Amino acid sequence: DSGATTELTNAEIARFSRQLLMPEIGVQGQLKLRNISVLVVGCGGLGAPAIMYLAAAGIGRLGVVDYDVVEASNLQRQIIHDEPKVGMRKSESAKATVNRLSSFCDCTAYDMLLDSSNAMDLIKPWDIVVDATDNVATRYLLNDACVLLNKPLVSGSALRMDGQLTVYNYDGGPCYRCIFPKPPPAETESQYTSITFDFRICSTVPGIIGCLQALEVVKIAADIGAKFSQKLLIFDATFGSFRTIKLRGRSPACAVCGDEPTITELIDYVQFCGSGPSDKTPTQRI
Amino acid sequence: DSGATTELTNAEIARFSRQLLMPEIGVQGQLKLRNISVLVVGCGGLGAPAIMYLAAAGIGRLGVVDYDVVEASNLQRQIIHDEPKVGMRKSESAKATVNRLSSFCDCTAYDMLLDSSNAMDLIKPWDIVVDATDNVATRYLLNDACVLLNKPLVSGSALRMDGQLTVYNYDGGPCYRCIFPKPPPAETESQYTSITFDFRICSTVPGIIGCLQALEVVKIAADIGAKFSQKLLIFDATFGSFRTIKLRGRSPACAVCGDEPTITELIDYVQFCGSGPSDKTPTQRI
Amino acid sequence: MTLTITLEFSGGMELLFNNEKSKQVTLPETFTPGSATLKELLPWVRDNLLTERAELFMQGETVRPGILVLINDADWELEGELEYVIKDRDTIVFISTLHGG
Amino acid sequence: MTLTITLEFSGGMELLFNNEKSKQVTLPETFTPGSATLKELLPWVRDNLLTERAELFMQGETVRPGILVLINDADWELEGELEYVIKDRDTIVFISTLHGG
Ligand SMILES: [Zn+2]
Ligand SMILES: [Zn+2]
Repeated sequence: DSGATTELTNAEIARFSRQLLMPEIGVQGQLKLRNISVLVVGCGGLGAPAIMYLAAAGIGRLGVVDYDVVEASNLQRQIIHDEPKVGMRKSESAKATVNRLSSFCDCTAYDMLLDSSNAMDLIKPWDIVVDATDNVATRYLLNDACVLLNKPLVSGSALRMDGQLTVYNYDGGPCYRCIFPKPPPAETESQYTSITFDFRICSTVPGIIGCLQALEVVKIAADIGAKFSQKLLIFDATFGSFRTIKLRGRSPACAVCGDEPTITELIDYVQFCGSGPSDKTPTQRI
Repeated sequence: DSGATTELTNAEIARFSRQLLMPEIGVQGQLKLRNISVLVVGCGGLGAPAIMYLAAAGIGRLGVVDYDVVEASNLQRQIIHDEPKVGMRKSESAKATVNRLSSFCDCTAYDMLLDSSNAMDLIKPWDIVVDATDNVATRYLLNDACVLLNKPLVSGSALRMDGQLTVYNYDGGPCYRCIFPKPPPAETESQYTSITFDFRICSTVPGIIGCLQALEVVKIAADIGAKFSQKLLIFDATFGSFRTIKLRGRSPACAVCGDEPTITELIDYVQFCGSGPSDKTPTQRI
Repeated sequence: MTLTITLEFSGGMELLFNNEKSKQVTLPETFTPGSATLKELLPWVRDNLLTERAELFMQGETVRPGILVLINDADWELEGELEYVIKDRDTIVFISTLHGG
Repeated sequence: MTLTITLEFSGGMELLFNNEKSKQVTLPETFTPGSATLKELLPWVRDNLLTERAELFMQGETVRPGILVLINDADWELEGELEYVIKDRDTIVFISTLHGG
C-alpha cells in the first residue's frame, strides 16, 4: 500500500455526499472505504451485485476473480454482465462494468481458477475477501487461505429459493471449518444434487444475498462492525422469511484456526472434497 | 395486449434454463413472466436493482418512469446508471441498461413527472406497479391510482440504514391509505427531515429492498404468491436485522378502497401532503 | 407490582429519542397493571423520553400521522390502538414510515 | 406425557422430506421426556419421515457432513449436539449448507 489518502477530493465529496453525511459513515468512514482493498472471488450471481455496490459505495480498490466466460444463461441473474458481453471473460466483463460505474474505483481483473498453488499469492495483498463462488472445494480453499493470512471472509451462497450469509474469521468468530470440519461425502453428492435441483436458481435470490455481502464489507471497511460473525442469515424466498441463527464460536480443535492447527499451508481441495470447481452442474436438461 | 405467447422459444429456454426448471416457476411460470407487464415508477436507488432484476428474470414488458436527470451523486447507489450517463434522462438511461441486459424485455421509458392529470392513463395498461419513488405525495398518488385501477402495488422505501417493503392492494389486503389515512403534517415535516437526516442513504440498503421488490413482482407474476400483503418487512442495516410485522387488514372505512369510498378519482396530492415530488431535499451541505 | 416494557424506535424515530433504538423501562406506579393503556403511555413517553419537539411525536392524544405503532410485532390497530391494555414484558415499537428511495 | 416438537427442513433438506418445510410431530412414548436425546431422534426422523436414501441424511449416528442442526435457532453444537435432551415444544431445524452462487 503506497500511502493512504487522508482527505476526500471535492469530486469525492460530491459523489458520495448522501452517504458520507451519515453519522455511521462520515468523512472518516468514507476515507476508510477509499483506502481499503476488497477481493471478490466469483463474478456470478452473488459477485454481480456485490461488485457493483462495492464500486458504487466508494471502495477504493477492487479485485474481481473468475475463470469462466459469460454465457447467455448467466444473464438471468448476473446483472454485471450483459448481452454484448456473452463470450467475454467474466472477470474482464465485471471490470468493464466497474470502470463504467466509477472512476473512483481501481479495479483489477483476475482471469484464473483459484487453487492451492496460487491462492495465497493472490489473496495476500487484499484487506477483505468476498466468497461469491459456487462450489464446496473453492469454499474450503478460500477459508483456509483467509485463516492463514488473517483476512475476514464475507461468505454468501444462493440456490433455488434459498440464500445464506455469514462472515468467517472475523472478530474472534469461527471459520468455515469450525462449522463444517468435513465436506459433504463425495459419494452421495451427485445423488443429493440431482434430488435437490442444485443447479436451479431464482434470479433475485443471489441479488439479495450479494447486496447483503456488499453491506457487510462496507461495515467492516468503515469500522461500523459486521453483524454476521458467528451468525448465519437464512433467507427463504418462497416465504420471504429471514432468520438469523447463532453459530458455534471458534473451535479450539479446528484443523486450521484452532489452537493446534494441522493445516498450516493449503492442501489439495479437489481431493479433500472429491469434486472441484470445474465439475459443472448441468444447466440445460430440458 | 395483442395475444399472449403460449410457448417459449429455444432462445428463451436456453436463457432462463436455471430458473424455469425450478418447480416453483417452471415453463408455465416463465411464460407468465414473459406475458406480464410491469411499471416501475422511479429509476433511483430502489428502481435501479428492481428494474435490472425484472429484466434479467424475463419480465416481458417493462415501463420505467422518472422525470429526473442522472447526477454524479446518484451513482453511489443507483447502479443502473453510470458515469457516461450523467446528464441523461434517468428513464432513458434505465431503458438503455435494460436493452443491453436483455433483448427478451420490451422496455418503454417515460420521462415524466407523475401527477393526477396523467397517472391514470399511464398506469392503466400495466399489470403490476412498483413504487420506487422518493416522496410522500407520489406514494399517495400511486396508491390511489392503483386502487382505482385494481393493480397490485409493490412498495419499497429506504433511508439512512433503514428499509421497508410491503405489497398494497393485493390479495384482499390493505392499501397505503388503510395504514396511513393522513399524510405527515406539512408544518412539522421540514423539522423532522432535518433531525432525521432524511436525505442520507447507505448505498446497499436500497439495493436490498429493490431486489426484494423484484422478487415480490416475480412471485405475483408467476402466481407463486407475494408474501408481503398485509405485512411489512423492516430492515435495519446497522444490526443486519429483518423483522416482519403484521399490518391491519383492508379498512372498510378507507377513503379510497373502503366500502363507501370518498375518493373516486385522483385528487391534488401536492396540496393533500403539503409538499410535492419536486421539493428536493438538499444533497450537498458540506 | 409494576409494568416493565421494552420500547423500540425505528425508521428514524430513534433520532427523536436520543438515538436509542431500544430501551427497557419500568413504568411508574401510576400505571396500574390490568388497566393502564397506550393512551396513558404515549404522553409519558413524550414527557420522559422524547428529546425533540413534542409535535414531532404526538398530535392530539395519538401519534403523529406517518408513525406506525407495533405491539409485540403487530400493527396496534389489530390490538385496540389507544385502548390497548399494557401487559408486563410487552414490546412497543414506534416506527416512522419511510418515503425515500 | 409425550413430547411434541416442530421439525423444520431448509436449504434443500425439505426435498429429502417429501418437500415439507415444517412439520409438527408428537414423538412416540419410547421418547421419555427428560431423558430422550437427539441421538434417539435422528434415527426416528430417518426411519419415519425421510423419503430419500438414508445416507443423504445420516452418516453413522449423526447427520451427514454439510447439514447443520439448529435447536431453537441456535447451532446444536452450543446445546450439546447428540446429547441434547429434547424438551416439549422444541423446534429442531435441519439445514443444508448451500455452495451455489
Ligand atoms: Zn476454524
Ligand atoms: Zn385502503
